[in-house]
Amino acid sequence: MSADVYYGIEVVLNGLMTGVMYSLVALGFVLIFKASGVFNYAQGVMALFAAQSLVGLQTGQIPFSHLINAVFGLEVHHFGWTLPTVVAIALSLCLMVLFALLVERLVLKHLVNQEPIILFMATIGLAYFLEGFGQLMWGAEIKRLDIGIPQGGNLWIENATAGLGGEDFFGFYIDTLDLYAALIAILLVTALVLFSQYTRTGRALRAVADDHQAALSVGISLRTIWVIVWSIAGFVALVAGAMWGAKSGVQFSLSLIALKALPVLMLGGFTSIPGAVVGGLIIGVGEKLFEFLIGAPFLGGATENWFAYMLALVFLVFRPQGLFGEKIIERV
Amino acid sequence: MFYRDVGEFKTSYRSDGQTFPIALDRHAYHAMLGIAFLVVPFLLNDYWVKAIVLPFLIYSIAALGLNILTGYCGQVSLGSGGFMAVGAYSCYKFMTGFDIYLPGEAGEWVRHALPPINVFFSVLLGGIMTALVGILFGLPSLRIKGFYLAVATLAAQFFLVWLFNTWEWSFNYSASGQITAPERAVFGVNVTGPDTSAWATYLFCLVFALVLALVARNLTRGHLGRSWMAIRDMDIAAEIIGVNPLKAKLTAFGISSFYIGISGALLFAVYLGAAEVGEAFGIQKSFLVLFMVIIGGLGSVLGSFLGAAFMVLLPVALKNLLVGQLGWATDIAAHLEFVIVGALIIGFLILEPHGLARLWRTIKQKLRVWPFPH
Amino acid sequence: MMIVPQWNVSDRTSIPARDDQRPRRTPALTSITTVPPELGTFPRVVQRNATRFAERPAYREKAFGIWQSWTWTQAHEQIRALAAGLLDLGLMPGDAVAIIGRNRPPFYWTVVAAQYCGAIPVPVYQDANADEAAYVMEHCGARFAVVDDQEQVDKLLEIAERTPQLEHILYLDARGLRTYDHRRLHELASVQRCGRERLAELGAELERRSAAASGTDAAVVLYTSGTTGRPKGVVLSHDNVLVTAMNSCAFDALDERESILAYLPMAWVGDFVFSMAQATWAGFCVNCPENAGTMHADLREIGATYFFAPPRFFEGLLTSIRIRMEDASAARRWLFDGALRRARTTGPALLEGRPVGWTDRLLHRIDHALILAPLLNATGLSSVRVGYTAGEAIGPEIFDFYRALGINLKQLYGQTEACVFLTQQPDGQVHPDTVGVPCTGVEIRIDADGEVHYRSPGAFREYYKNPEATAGTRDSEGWVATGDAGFFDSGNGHLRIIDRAKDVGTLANGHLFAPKFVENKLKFYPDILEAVVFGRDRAFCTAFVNIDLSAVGNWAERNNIAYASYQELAAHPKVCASIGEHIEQVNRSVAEDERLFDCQIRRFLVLHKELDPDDGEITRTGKVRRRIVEDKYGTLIEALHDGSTTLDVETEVTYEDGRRGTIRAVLALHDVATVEVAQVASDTARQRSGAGTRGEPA
Amino acid sequence: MSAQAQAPAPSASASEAAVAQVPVMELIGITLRFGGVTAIKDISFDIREGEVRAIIGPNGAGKSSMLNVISGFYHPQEGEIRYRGELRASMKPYEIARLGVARTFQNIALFKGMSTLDNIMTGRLTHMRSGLFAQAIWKGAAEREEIAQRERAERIIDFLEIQSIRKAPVGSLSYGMQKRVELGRALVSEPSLLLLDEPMAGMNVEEKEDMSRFILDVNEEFGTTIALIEHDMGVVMDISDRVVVMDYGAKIGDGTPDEVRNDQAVIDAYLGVAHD
Repeated sequence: MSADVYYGIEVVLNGLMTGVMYSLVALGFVLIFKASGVFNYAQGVMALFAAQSLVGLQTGQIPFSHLINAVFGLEVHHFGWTLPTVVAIALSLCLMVLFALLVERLVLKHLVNQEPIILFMATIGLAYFLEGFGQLMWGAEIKRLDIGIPQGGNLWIENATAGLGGEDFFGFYIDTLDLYAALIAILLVTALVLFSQYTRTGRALRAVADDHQAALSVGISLRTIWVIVWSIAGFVALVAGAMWGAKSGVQFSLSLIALKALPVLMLGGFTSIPGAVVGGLIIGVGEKLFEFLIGAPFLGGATENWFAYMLALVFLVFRPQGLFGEKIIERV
Repeated sequence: MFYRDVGEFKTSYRSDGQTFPIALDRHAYHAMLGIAFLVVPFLLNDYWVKAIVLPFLIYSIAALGLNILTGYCGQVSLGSGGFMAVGAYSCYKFMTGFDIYLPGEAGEWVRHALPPINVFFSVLLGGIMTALVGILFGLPSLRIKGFYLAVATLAAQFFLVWLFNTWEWSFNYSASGQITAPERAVFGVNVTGPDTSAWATYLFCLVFALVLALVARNLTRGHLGRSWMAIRDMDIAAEIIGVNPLKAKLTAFGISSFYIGISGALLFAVYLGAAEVGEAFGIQKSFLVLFMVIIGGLGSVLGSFLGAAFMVLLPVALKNLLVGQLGWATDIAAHLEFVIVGALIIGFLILEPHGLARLWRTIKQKLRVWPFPH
Repeated sequence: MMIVPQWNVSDRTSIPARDDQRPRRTPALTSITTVPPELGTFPRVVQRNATRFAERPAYREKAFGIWQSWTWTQAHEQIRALAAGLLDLGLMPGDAVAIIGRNRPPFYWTVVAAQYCGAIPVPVYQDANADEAAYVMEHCGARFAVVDDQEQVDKLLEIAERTPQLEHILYLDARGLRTYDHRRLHELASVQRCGRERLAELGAELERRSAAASGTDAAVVLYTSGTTGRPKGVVLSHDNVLVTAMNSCAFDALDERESILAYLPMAWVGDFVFSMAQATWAGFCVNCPENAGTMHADLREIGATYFFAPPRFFEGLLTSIRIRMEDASAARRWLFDGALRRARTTGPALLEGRPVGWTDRLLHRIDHALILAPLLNATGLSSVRVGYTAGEAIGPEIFDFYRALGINLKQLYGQTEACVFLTQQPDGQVHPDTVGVPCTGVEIRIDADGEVHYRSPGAFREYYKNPEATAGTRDSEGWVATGDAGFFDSGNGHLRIIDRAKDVGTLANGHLFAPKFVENKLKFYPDILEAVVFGRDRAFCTAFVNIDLSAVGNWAERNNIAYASYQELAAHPKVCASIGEHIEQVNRSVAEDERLFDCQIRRFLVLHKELDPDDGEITRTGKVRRRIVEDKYGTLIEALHDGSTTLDVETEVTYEDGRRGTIRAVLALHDVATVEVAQVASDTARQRSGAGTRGEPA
Repeated sequence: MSAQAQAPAPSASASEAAVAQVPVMELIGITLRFGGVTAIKDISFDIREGEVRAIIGPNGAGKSSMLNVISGFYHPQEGEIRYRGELRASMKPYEIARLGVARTFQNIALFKGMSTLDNIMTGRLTHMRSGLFAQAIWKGAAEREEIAQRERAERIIDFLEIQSIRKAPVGSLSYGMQKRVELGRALVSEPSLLLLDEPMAGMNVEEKEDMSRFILDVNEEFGTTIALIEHDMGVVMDISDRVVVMDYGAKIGDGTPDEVRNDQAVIDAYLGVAHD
């Protein structure tokens, strides 16, 4: 077999890695959408915010330092201490839960039984808010995030696979971080799936999707459920943010992973957890392969930006209900 | 309070169906037109035009367009930015002229140089090109509904932006990858390029905005508009009473894109002068326009203008306040702006989900029943 | 639908006169008693309009969402077409043409079309039940009936055997009539169509008939639904109606620019005179509402400049205004009340051209811009130039309210037999308690027992097929008895109607006794539904009171007073106390009256049951049957006069389902303070004789 | 009132049906399945010119599915539908609407965002011709057309006595009124076949009386052929000329109200079921 094939395989492997990340973010969407019918555009910004908070707490940044300086003409920036990663993660998690609480109190509660589009718009507003807020709180500059996961090509794999495709194949180049990310993501996804399948709360969440009465009959108030799902979404965002941030720095572009998750949703269906997982993998692999085979050589590259969408679009035209969505019978 | 509508009776359906059935409104409207055309041009200075008036007019057109699609036909679109890009780039090509190939006698392709076209028509053609693209991307709407469609339109957004990034021909192979509006005149008066006078650019955009607003009103009051709204309110019932969904949705997409294309063309040619697709027509634009429509009021021509005004004025006001008055660093101001805009949008959706237009209608109603509370 | 004033049962009140001694304007008695012969009949006047006001609007009807309009030329054409059509169906001179339906242009055309053919139009109340309709149809012997829709057609078919002479039924609305036997049924439009086709040959006949017609011919027969006995058909000649129209239009300077909303039943003389006679004479536009439900909206749209409504309308409107202001913010209310308070003084002054200080003027300007004009606009009365109310007593504060808003609301007094107009208030001389001065050409005489008589060019020709009734009402010199008692106010010389003549009497001490006069004052209080005053030939006056359950119940809730039944609430001491206060106030105002001061109420009781038509105590139209009440509650009346304080009663009642039962109650009888008036009966007598016959032509 | 209105009508339209035996629509051996479930089992009947044809049956008997088949919203797996003689290919719903088949819906399907008038105007869409540019300019062709259609709509508004709610948003109307507006929307398209899906569901007695009066008047005034489904047996029997009775997806009776009333199978199957 020629080297190209192996490079192809390498691409697929990398695609799978990214795919898992996509699935992770997509899950955040699905959970919220299932439980509250809200299409949470802010998911990506939440990831960004989570990552920012993580860095900030880790490095002992003073929140709102810029603002404070601007208002009181001070020059404060750091507390001068740093926190161990685990603590920082824990704290940022609390932050995300708090955020979830506030969202429910201040936004969702007032928007019950509005049309979906309105709720969607609200989350866009939320995204705006959180983006500005995050930058006010932690500053807008690009930050390095180190959560103690080694970065760079994994030599062991590289050596182990070197020469498979003849002498001009130097073995699979796979970033260790991606490996870890993938592992964590897989764990998380499984956890979430188990959670929503086998715990009472999880069942409640799924019940809400079908109808609210059912949920109530399980004995959990709608509002609690919302807080829960938003917290989970926050948690997912934190993980995703941490991974992505560690990989390519904490910066605005991080919030765009939300946009990456959208086609995944279309593909998998807004309400299907397995759909999110499979869809993520398909998209991940698909866009990498497309770039490798067609994008880069013929279309001047950077096709990842849109390929996922085109794929989903074309797919939907033939199967409007998505991969795992059940067939829609129209009644009058 | 100001309304004295006793004795205003209609003896024909024509007068009953007019846009402003109440005389007072009619007069107010005409007065505004008079001011807009005869007074404002003399008061304008560059700052006002650049900071407020032009963006207001241009975004109003975009908002009108999106409102036709989303507000009247119920098809949510997040692709406005991309469509504006199409308008801008095709307008640019028409302004600068390009080669077209037509089959010659012997069937071989013969190259003809298409000369630059007057900016007015370039803008129109830009709109038409966008309409075609819009229809193309509207096709999936026949199968895909609701959010799926909303997300699907993002495909257009990203694809088009990518396209104009990578396709050198579209920006005439300029090294910067930017497109720059050449100097063009209408009736001998510059409306694009480096040295334009405030009033000229203003009137140029005003004419577009006004005519397009009238057309929008006419389209939405007629049977086309009704078939759109029928689809919006209950597509199945609409089809059963005889609305052809294909026709309805595609016309909506086409016309909507036409508007958005024109606004994109104007934005680039008259307002920005030079544009790079990434930051000029990115997804943020899509959301901006969507905000305008939602905040202005879905399914309302007036709302499109109100929404545009709101979203244009808000940042300007904030900037003036924070940077101008409080003297903060611009970046902090920018962040704060994000926070405030976001909060305002949420607040708005909570307080008046039907937008400024509804607010306006309510106020009007209150004035009509004054002194009674309701 | 609105209750129509019954002219010949006008329960007039008189409220103390403002003692302004301004020189009173004697009405212009240009004693024109005939119209120029070339305008001697309706058809001729319409003809004139068709040329003179050719393109001006004659009729409008709100239909299919817009105001369908007809110019005078078009209206004339329609009328001729219809006339020819009727002719073609064999309508003969002298035939009666019954018209049954809500106000719609084609019906007004029918009136003139019938007259064109020398026939007599007879409008019939469209809400009359089959039996009433049957009586009228029988009595007038109509060969033709023009009706609205299936409902009316069905009604006529129902009574077919009682009206053998009825040959043709024309209907406007074909809805639901397709399958009916069409030998006798015709759609009005199709009758007009064939009229148009045959106009060529029938034209001559039409002209002949309209030429033959004279002013003394009957223009219309209007049936007055009397409270006693069968309705009487009042025959009004062209002269009667047109002269009245001519004079009354001149009186208020009505011309072709007016517009009026025709919403009161066509069978009622008021509508005939306002929407037919005056409109045709002056050539102004008659607007017909879409249906009863949309009357008020249509009034707003049209913005009538000349408007008549019975007091109930204005009461209802005012109530709805008050209710709508209920939940207004405090600030808004403050503005509103302030504006109205100021307007109460300034508004009428400006209306009557009295001098007003510049500050008041300024304030009024502001109030007008902020409150009054918008309010008027909301009520739809803002373009009313001349407004009339009549038929019943109107509460002074209600009357003043509209005057304050700047509506030139006036009162008039009249009856069917007189083509309405007997007296009316000239601009600038408006009092809530009078009915104005004699109309142009009308002579009023008040005879010894206080009954109002009149002689007028508008006085009816006769009661249709009822000579003895005619003789009974009109004496040899042509004086017609109104059946109402009244007198000329010595202050301003306006006529004041106090009661039905037969109810007016004297107390034991010979002082004048007019129960209705007091009862009306009482009924102006919202929590008094009905009051019956006794005193004829007795030492003093006493009263029965019915409380208004809704009003008092409302009050009880607010003061958390629990009650199980009407009886219990009526017996509640607090209720009785407040009623007592009302009566005291009334007494005070009665005391001020120069002639009725002794009608003050010394003792009263609150009845334990509502006076009920099922028990025959009041008529279906809500008028007290005095005699019956006196018989039924004789013991109570006695008790009131013999001074006992409580009384144990047992009354027989009829429930809605017809069952009979009795209710027992212990009634408390209450005394009320009265105002002593140092005045002797003689001066009342003097004034009465002094009232003489004002307003006779010199 | 309505009593008087009804009196002459049924006999009349019945006689019409008697003379005009021409079937507007014939359904032959219709069978409809959803996945495994068979909603309609091999049903055949016809609808004749100018008659009021009722399809009754207890809830879940397949009435609605039947109506959806007639209106072309569902496509049966077996059987054929003949419309005015020729075989009806499976068309899109809007194409069928253009053939002159209009319908109302069991749970009202009005356009909530529009006024009564606009809703009724949508019923005229199939008659609207003016093109895009004409409408953009409005003055001229488009306006003339609009006015012409408005006149039609107003006739219907007048016919259904809903003048007072002409400009009111339909969302604010009472249930009965909404039903009436929906009838108007179907009526204004001047259908040759009018399908009513439980026109009296959830109405009080007066509303039912009004509605049946309107149905009869429509049938009489415009000679419209009407097919309606209803589970309230009483009303249907008064207003319809012929009745099909369905139970569990099968046809168990067909004939004049009297015939059906006395049909043993119907009595067992239908009246056996407590009719709700």
